[in-house]
Amino acid sequence: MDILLFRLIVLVTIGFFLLPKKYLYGFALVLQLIIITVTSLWAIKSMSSNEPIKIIFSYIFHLPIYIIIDRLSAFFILVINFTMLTGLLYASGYLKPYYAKKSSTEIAFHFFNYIWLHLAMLFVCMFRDALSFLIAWEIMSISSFFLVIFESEKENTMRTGLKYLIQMHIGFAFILVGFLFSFQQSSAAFSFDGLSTYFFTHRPFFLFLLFFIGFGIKAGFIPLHTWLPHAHPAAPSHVSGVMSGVMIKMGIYGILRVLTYIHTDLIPIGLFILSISILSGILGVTLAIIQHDLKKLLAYHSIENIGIIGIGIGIGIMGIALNIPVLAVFGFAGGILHILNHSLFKSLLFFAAGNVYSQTHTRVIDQLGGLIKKMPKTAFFFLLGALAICGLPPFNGFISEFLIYSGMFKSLHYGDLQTNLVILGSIVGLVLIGGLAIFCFTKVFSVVFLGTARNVNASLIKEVGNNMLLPKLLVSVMILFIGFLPFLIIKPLGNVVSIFVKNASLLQTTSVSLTNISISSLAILIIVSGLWLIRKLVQNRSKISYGPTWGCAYTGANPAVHQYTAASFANNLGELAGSVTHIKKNFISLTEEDIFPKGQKFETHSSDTFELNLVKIPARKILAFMKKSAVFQTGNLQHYLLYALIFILIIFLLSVFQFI
Amino acid sequence: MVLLVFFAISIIISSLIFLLRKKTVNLILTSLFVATQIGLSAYSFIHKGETDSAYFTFDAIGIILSMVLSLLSITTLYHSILYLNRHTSGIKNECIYFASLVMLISSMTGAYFANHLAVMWVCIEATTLFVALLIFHERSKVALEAAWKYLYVSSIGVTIAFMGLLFLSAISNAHGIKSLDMKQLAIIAKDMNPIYLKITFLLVLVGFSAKMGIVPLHTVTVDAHTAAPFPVSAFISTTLMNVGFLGIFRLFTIVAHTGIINWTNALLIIVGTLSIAMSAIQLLRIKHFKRMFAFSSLEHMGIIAVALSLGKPGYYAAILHIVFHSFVKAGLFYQIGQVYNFFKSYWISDTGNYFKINPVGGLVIILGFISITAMPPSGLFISEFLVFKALFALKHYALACFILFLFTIIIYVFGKHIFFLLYSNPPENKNFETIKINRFETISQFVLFGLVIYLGFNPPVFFTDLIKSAISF
Amino acid sequence: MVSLLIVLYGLTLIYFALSERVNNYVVLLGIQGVLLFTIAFYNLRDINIVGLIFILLETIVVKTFLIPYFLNRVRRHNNLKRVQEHSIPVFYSVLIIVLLLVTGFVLGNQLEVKSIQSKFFSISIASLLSGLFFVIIHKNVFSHLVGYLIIENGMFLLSLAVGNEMPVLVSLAIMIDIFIGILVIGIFLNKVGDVFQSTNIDELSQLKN
Amino acid sequence: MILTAAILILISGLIFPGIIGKVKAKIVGRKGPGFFQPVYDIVRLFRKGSVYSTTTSYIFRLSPLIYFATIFTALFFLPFFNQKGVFSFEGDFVVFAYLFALGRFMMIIAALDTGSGFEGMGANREALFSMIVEPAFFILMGSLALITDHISFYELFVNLHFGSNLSVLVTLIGTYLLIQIAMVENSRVPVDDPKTHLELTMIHEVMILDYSGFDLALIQLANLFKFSIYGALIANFVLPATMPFYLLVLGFLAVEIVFAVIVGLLESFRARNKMNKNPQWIISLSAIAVLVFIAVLILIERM
Repeated sequence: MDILLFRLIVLVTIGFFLLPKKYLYGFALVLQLIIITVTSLWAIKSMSSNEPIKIIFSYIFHLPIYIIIDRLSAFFILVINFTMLTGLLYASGYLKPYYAKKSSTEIAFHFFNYIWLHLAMLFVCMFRDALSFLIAWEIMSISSFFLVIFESEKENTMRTGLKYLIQMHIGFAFILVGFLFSFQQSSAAFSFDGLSTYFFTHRPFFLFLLFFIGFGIKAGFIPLHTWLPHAHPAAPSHVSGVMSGVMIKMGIYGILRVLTYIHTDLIPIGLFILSISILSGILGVTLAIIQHDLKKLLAYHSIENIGIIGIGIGIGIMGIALNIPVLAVFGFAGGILHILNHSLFKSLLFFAAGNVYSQTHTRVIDQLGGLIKKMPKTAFFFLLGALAICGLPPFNGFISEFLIYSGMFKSLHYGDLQTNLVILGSIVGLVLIGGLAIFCFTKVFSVVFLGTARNVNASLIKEVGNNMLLPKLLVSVMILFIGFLPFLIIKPLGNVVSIFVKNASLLQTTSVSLTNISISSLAILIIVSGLWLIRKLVQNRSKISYGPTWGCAYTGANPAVHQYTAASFANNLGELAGSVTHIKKNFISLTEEDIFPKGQKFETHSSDTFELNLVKIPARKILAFMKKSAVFQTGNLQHYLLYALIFILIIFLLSVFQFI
Repeated sequence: MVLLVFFAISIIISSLIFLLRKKTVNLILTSLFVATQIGLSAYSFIHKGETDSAYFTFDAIGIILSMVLSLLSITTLYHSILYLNRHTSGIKNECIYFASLVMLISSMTGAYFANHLAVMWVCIEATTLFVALLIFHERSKVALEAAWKYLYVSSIGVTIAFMGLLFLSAISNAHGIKSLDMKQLAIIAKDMNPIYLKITFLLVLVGFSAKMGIVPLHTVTVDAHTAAPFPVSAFISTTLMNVGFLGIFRLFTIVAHTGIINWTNALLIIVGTLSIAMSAIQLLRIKHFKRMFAFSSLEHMGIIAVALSLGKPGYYAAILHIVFHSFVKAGLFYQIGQVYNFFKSYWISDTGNYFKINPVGGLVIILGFISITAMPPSGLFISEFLVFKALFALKHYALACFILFLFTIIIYVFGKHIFFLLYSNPPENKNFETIKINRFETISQFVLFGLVIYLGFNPPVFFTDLIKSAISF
Repeated sequence: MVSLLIVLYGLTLIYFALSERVNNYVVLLGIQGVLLFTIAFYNLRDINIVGLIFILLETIVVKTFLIPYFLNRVRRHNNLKRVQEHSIPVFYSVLIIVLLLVTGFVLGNQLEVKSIQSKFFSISIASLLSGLFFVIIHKNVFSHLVGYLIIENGMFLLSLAVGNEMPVLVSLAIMIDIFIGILVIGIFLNKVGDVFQSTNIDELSQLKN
Repeated sequence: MILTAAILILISGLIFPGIIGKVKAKIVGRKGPGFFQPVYDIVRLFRKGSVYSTTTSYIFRLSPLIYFATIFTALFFLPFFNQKGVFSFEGDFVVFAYLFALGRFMMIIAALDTGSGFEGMGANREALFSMIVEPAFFILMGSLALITDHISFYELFVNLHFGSNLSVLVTLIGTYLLIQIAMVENSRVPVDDPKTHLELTMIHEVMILDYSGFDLALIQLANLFKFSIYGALIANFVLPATMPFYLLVLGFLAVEIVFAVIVGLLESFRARNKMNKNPQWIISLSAIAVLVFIAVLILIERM
């Protein structure tokens, strides 16, 4: 029954192109709700049972394609469903202005792709057979591509989208090669399950590397991340929200799925994941700090969080490899929980950024400011997201990081020297990431929402409607739930972890800590509110006066100009990390003799060194070379015949000399 | 007798068209002829494997290609009518157009079913002649140049191929086979001197490369696409290329079981890879939509050539691919014809913002882009996937990766131009409101693309059986 | 005797490379027609009458009279006196033609095909190659037509080489080929002359990239 | 009983600044204010009215409360030698550190809320320096965990059993490290000088320029407790937990006082770093922490 419904939905999506404009959104919502109910029911069922669910979905070449949902898939399905739902709810408000501009076909196409992105991601989690998986994977890329280029009228959107498509295709090619290679080497089934045969008989690292690159491009590990900081800003905010929230997690899903089949020499793999994740984490957040574009900054933070997830998975793998259960369990638990957490607060942040953009029509951080007075609700949600993404208690980001930390600290005692040093490195990495995240988000929150307005059209800005705040509310509830009652999610988390580690019951040991954490968080809450009351009482008796900010005896200060900017905030860190950030400053420095200097202009640009040296320059070189070599269509008939002659000659020679 | 009757009918109809000079008559007669052709395909499917009028056999590959031809001749007829309504070119030219269209279709049908190399060759020569007339339809300088080049180079190519065939017959004479009947040749091929077979195959490959549109003589086919009316371009890069493919395939089936098969495979791989590479690099300079599609045909024919060198799974993929490519490419050409109505130009730089101007057409273009670049859910994805599977099975890792790289380049170029057409800012001083395109004109394209998806994922049994029997040689 | 004729044929090929006057080409083609007829005649004494008629038709009627006559019309129609300068000096082109002849014969020797008199095979290969070469070095559409005909003649020689019992179909095919070559290409050539006011190939290079 | 640590910390926190002030005064030869002068000031501030900048928002009002709350809660995480703290669980020191971070976050955005360039500068430095100092603390805790195979304050300190002379080294470096971290975290010399009068060179003081009355009082109180919390850490670190209770109480207070005196001495005899020298100086702390880690590795025969 449910499966029939599901198949039906897949066909019904065509209906978008037949409906008039005003019904499109409702149609999309209905479809999505059906999808969500069906798949979530499956997911919950398989979460509770030990056996994965197995349903025939359809046939290719008259061979059945199975929907197989084990706990890992179930977890991802639930995450996808929630975030995609909030995304669509947010779209209802966010897309309003576009209804006037866009033709009904365009809107229909947008929703069509949105639904298909949702379906494709679900399929990615549900298919094990390689061919159908690859198809789902590519459909996911294509639909998300069309979502990204929704605002194609803006310049660069198209180019960005194309870059995105190409890089996704390269990733796809790597995965394809990976599957085909393993299939050729170990003539097992052409599916994920077939990989296990290969991994038993061969050294896994090479194949794993292929898959890691393929999936890593989607996930955005540095240095495979180069599409990410461009695609997210280009996309409309609800899309960036879901892309950053769940779509890049599909890469993580792929890696996890592959890892479930690897049981031999895991140490190099673990080290590899760990090192690249720490790199992504630290560099991602460092690059985020120096960005001027709000959504680009958030995009770099996705890279950072992927890094954190990777650290969790990496130490988990190390734990399995070195047979330190505590490390394995807590590593995987933290990593997997962080997948959920990141999907929550990142979508929240992107939606909030979308509110800002929809009101101010700019994403340049240094042109914003003082928005908290105009849009307090948005500011509140953004602050919530910021605190969560910085991994501060009592919010969900902290819980996952805490799990990773406790795993690492606990296992310090067991490992040998090398292990200890690796763990130490990861600890330092994680700590630095946390600190940098705080640095970054204090900056961005303050500059965007606090202080005084910098841009001119501040008067037009007002708080967005409730339909754009409701989805944020949903997400925030989830964030606070995980943050304040973490011990409730330990059990389901343990179920997911048990896919990788046998004795996931170790996870239960931490529930006492989590209980304590929630108590202390509660204590903070109580203290704060208590103090608030006390202050009210005290201040009722004493007098309160208001005035301008104390300018340190400099009264000529114009707050809009003299307040601290994002660029200057990022400056000192940018200098520390000069090698990766490449900040270029354009200005004329004052000389001795201009005592009364003229008006000066100062601007900074930063470029991503990896993108520059690993993608841009090589690609440009290759294309230039190929273009130069394209001289064969001369338009001259003689040449055309000459080709034939030369070809015959060459083949003749090759045959004579036994080359072919 | 059936085919002879068919030829007779076609000749009568075309001459009638040529003589009567009436629009309505043209339509009626041509549709009548197309109906006959479809009937022939049906007949051939029913009488599968039978030999007809001595020199023709209804074998599987012929049936498949003839069915493709039937389907495409319906759509092409429809779009030719639209085309001629929009580009008035005088009743005389129209009559020549329809007459030569009829003859082209019939000669292609003949080429598909011929079981005798010489007969097949004659039919192929005939297609060259008639398609040249069609290319010249617009009577412009460019059209003339294209027609001249196509006619000249492919006649020389065909001549070279014919020398190959003569050579084959010469050696077959040595084995006491007097005719060029393919079955008999296939039987004695094992005993022939490999060097002669190699020479034959090389000459035939080079000769028919002009028709199939692969390296080395691919160049003129590309030019032909540029100048021809778009329904004709649709024909050239689909059914006509299939003719060229068949020419090579027939000979391949003869040498398939001889000692030179490895040499042949190597040759095919070289040709195929060169074709793909050629299309990739030339695409980087492309400025004209029809040339872009022409080069993509070159790419796909290259894939087919590679596939042909990969043993049974490869053959399967090749035939699957040629069918799907025919449908997709035809659909794209019909749509680009529609694009022309808006921008009055095939040059990429003159177009833009098509998705807003004509949303339905935009959808077609998007679907076509996904299909032609072999992204799922296109059926071409399946066939290319099978090709790669076969490549890996034969341990051609480097080759496979190289081809994947070239595909990436091609996708990049296609994306760049297609999305320029769809989304870039509209060209100045044009008002598109006046033009109203009937939505039903796009149905043919949706049908074709949909067919590709359907056949790719859930092929009906008779289709797979046909392919299986086609590759069982 | 036959060998002598073949050598003569080879000489005509060389002379093609030498001459620059268009009407020489026409004459040379006529001569080749005659040579082909005699070769065929010597070669196929014991052939049935139908085949003989065919050969006669092809060589004498078509190749010796029809084609030169037709070519002359085309030539006058486009008032061609002498072709534009070759893209490479005559001296070298002669050398290359000789080289091609040698190649042909060496090839013929290398693989002695039973039932193919290797000299026919060699000369036909040589003719094919030199025909292609002729096309490649000439910038004039008319000379391209001539080159095409040279290749045709080579093909005819090969068909002789195939042996006495030449299937009727083959000769039919050759007829069609020649028909195409002359009529259609000729017609198009005239068109080219009319439209472009010149038969120089450089006019015909709009389609590129 | 479990409140012992908390109570003692509160007490010592109240006397802390007095001691520092006295020491500094004595060294420069002044008489100096009374021990409880700072406390009086705070109490007076509580009663005073307050001035709010018109630029500020509810963030500005909220931050001091959260800042105080975090530190006040953090202080219940500390054990009293052989007695657990109120919150004692595996990984509590992670929460402890992150509570500080939360408070810091709020103070930074509060400073930026005023839209004053000076406060922004201070906030910026605060963010950077605290970010860099964080690893040192974690590495130190890591090395303790490595020795004791426990990851909560209580068990860490209880199970610290130093025998060899190498362990003495570890203790010494650890103590030094804790003191320095405390100096940075509380923004004292050499990173920052609370007594400076130039806003451009301040860090913490400049952040709270716009606070007044109740809020300012809260912040300063919180600072006092923060200091004594570090003192408590050091105490737990250096004193063996095997002594009887009353001795421990005395020892605890003694350590706090000694700590305060040390701070006073340092502040009197040591110059403030150049602002742009601070990062490398702070990073050096992490380096030293790594040294401790390695020493521990040697200690437990991993090397």
